Amino acid sequence: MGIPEIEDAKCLLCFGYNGADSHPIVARRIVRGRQKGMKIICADPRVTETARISDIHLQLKGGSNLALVNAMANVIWKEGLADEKFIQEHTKGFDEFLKVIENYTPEYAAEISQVPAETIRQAARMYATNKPAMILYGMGVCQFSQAVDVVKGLANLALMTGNFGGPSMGIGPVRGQNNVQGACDMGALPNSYPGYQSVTDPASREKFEKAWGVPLPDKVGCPITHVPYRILQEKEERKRIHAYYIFGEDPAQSDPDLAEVREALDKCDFVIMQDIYMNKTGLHADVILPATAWGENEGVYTCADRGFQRVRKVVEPEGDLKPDWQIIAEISTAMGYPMNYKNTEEIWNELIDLCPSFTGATYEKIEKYGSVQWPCRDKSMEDKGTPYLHKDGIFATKDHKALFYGTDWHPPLEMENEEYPMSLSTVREVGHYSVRTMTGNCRTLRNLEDEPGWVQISPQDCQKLKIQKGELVKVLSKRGYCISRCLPTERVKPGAVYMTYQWWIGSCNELTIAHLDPISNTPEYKYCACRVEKIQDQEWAERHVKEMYNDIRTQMGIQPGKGARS
Amino acid sequence: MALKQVQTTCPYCGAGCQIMFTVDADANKIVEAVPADGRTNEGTLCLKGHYGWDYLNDPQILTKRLRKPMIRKGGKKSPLVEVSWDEAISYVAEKLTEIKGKYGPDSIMGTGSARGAGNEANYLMQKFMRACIGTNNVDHCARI
Amino acid sequence: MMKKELGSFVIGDGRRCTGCKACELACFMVHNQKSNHVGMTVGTVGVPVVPRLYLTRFEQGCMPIQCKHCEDAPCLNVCSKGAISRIEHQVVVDEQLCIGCKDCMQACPFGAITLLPYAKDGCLVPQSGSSETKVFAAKCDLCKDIPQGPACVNACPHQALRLVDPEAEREEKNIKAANALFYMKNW
Amino acid sequence: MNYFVKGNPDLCIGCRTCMIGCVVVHEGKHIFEIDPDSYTFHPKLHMVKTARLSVPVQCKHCENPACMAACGVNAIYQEDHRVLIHTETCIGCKACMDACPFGAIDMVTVAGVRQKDGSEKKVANKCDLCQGVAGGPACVRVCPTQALTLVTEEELEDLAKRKRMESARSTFCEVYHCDEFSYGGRE
Repeated sequence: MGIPEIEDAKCLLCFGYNGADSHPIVARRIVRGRQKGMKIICADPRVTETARISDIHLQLKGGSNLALVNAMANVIWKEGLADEKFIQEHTKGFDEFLKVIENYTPEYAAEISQVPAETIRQAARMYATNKPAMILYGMGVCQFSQAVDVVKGLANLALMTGNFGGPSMGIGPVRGQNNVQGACDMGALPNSYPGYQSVTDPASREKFEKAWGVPLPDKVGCPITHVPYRILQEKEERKRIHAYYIFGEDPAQSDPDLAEVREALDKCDFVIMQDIYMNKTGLHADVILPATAWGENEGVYTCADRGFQRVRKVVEPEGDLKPDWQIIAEISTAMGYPMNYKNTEEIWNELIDLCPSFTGATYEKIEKYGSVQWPCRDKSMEDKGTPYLHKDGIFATKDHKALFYGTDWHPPLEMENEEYPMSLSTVREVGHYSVRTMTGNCRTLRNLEDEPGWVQISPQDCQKLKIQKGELVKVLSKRGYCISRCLPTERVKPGAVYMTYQWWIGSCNELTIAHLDPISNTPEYKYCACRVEKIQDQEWAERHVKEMYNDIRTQMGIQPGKGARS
Repeated sequence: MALKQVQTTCPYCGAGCQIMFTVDADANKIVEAVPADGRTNEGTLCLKGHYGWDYLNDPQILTKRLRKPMIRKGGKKSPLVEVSWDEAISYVAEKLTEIKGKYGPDSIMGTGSARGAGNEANYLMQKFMRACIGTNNVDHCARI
Repeated sequence: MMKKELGSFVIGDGRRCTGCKACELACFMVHNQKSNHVGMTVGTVGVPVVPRLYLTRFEQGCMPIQCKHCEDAPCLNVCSKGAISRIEHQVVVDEQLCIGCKDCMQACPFGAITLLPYAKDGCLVPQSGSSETKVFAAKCDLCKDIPQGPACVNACPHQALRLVDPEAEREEKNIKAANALFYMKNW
Repeated sequence: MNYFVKGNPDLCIGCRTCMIGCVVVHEGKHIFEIDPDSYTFHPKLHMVKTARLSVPVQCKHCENPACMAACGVNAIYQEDHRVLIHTETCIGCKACMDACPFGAIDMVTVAGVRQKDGSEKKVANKCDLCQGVAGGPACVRVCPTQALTLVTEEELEDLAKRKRMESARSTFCEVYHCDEFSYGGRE
């Protein structure tokens, strides 16, 4: 499926995905779909822009995703709305799946999710009876300790209603960052080579060993979220991380439980940072390698719907910079593994020949068509790529059948308690990107939203805490605290607060928990226990925030008085 | 003033919008950014696409653009010192070789980047970790 | 974060005002008591009854007029002595500094400033080197020292006066306008 | 008739691209090269978000503008199908802000200019329909979901006409049970 097709679906199930804040141009398709009469079901604990225009808003309690999804499957089956022909012809494991969802009556799920049973029924009916139906999901699914199970649960819904393999159907993760899809495609993953070829598969390994001329390790590597543990707590000397080569990331801002991350970076023997701007991680790095930025180099990105697109040099880089690929190649050469490339196209040509799904996507073709969605297997200009995976219900498994996979719901790890009676979830700020080293340095975006950000909180809670709009408040968890501004909004339910993670002062990752999904290793950014406190002396707080901001900016190399006010 | 036009993909979010830049090549400066007719964006852009490019001229608002390689010569917490690329590259190569020799390849972790760097750099990064270092310890921020 | 902080002001409503002058009297009493420490009743006051807002009669009716605490205040900008300044968003006259030059009176487009005799402890204060009474530019100060807020607003029997928090009211009106757009969306 | 820009809450996603677009067009292209604190960031439209509504609200360019009537210094005038503020004349008295029922006017600081006592100078700020800008209102042009439209006299008339037609047709067809064919036949 592709982004343009969204608007032609009859029904859209938008699950834990807030397009308006994370991908406005995808949200545009949802709005257009709505104008064309598309039914919208939105599952989100907040009234998002999509929830606002939806037919059914499943305003579930955070952390109850799987209970709700399983209950929808339960209704679809019990009410005879499943596509039995599709299930028989294209899937396996349905009977085992039925045993799991049996218990998830809408009434049972209603207790867990706080969504009325009747609303769950209506949503299930709406999804099952309006074909083609599409599912979009985002970080509201992925950033829980029970993430992969929910993705599979959503896939179950699409499978049991036969919503696979055609236009405007299926299930789509909308990847957060511009090139998450690309980094995965390129094998920047501990378990797979480029093109999703497993490192544990001997045939794949042999292919890459031959191409690269060296023997390759056969064990799955360390996921990024295990790094603090592997530095701080790993007992085995040879498994402990002693060197960390950080390339285009800022773990000291973006990762959960920042206190722990900082400790890990300081304990790690050798930290290399390769980036375009000074950032929080840079404060702990032993070596800093300056790279050219987007706009100063060439390459290919993969967008959320698997489309390869070119990025081009817009301006010449100023200063003593090198493109990222060149820095890596030079280090490798200096370490005795020569890498000699003249440009990105040479690298691209090497890699597409190693990945059957990408082989046909030459620079020439991407230039000509603007965007090529993989799989694109043939170099001839006729192969323009593939808009739909699993075309006509043919799946990428050995017997071309999809597998139903049912699991039971479990609650998030850290529930509200007496000391920390509210739940915190991290969300996105539309005008800022990631840790904001780019957008925070863009004049108008900085002027639209700046430190210390907002904590979204219900008017009822504000009343209880005697805090008002714009007031600085303290938000605390077991792991740390930060200061942010109060934003009362009726779009959130009492008991839950929401913060965005790019601020230095309002840095909510000081609070978040490094509890991971067992399969995807994604942290539970969407749920931890917290407390909001009123700050009596607002004048002091305003001053304090200003001082802190200036202080960090100075650490980042900005001379006092230069550039922006805080 | 020599004006040229360059079309490229927006660096923010996975929507993959196309932007058309007008550049003053002599001054090495962006003059204007307008939405281009890409497959996904059809001539529209959000605020980041429209107004998210002026960080390129290093306005020193939030943080400073990195311009030279730097090394903390006196170990952790010591100040960063600007060095030449040759020195930086050989320093990194030596340290990594030393650590690999002492603790084995699995004691080294590398990241890809889901952001500006692009696919080719990510490919080289994982190739470097796997072929040169000899570990599968490579990952990126998809989880984050 | 951009912060917009504006001076509040009191505004009269000509549709409700009956011209009873309760506002003027309340204004005078409050200020007199505060700065002059004289008795409550008018008869005991040794200074003329001059308020800081003005019940104004015009062709169609009447309403009180007073200072709007302008954000680019002509009175403040014209004062040569620096006797007018902005304190916590409000335009404030330093009565002691004022020399009575009348520039502010002429600059104010609303006629909201007038000269008042300067009194202390119930007695008029003479000018230095003269037997004439010292005067100063007087205008609405929103009864800043009184916890229950502007006396005129509280005194009006017809609710014809209102203390305006401009930014808060603007936001409220924005929401009403947005709600109205909901009904116009199909147009 | 005056023109105006109208937001549609069904299309708006609350992203505020319009607000930046507004500032950029009024400040000029050099905005991307200068110190971000050397200019003021004051969009002339306001994003309103309530429990169930997101939509930008801006000046309706009324035919009998209440703001214009309320202005004590004649700083508000009509010209070229729009209501405009002459900011040099404006003294920031907030009367227009109080008069506008939509909350479309706010008071904003003027960069680099201070009042005599050093406090910030603020003047009225509102939509001017991007007067003098080629291509018309920037907010309309940059909105990624086409949630904003410039409404002209012709358009408003056309819409009303179309609505009257529809209303007549549906009354005829549904109330009197005649189909469209017989409608043509009876002529």
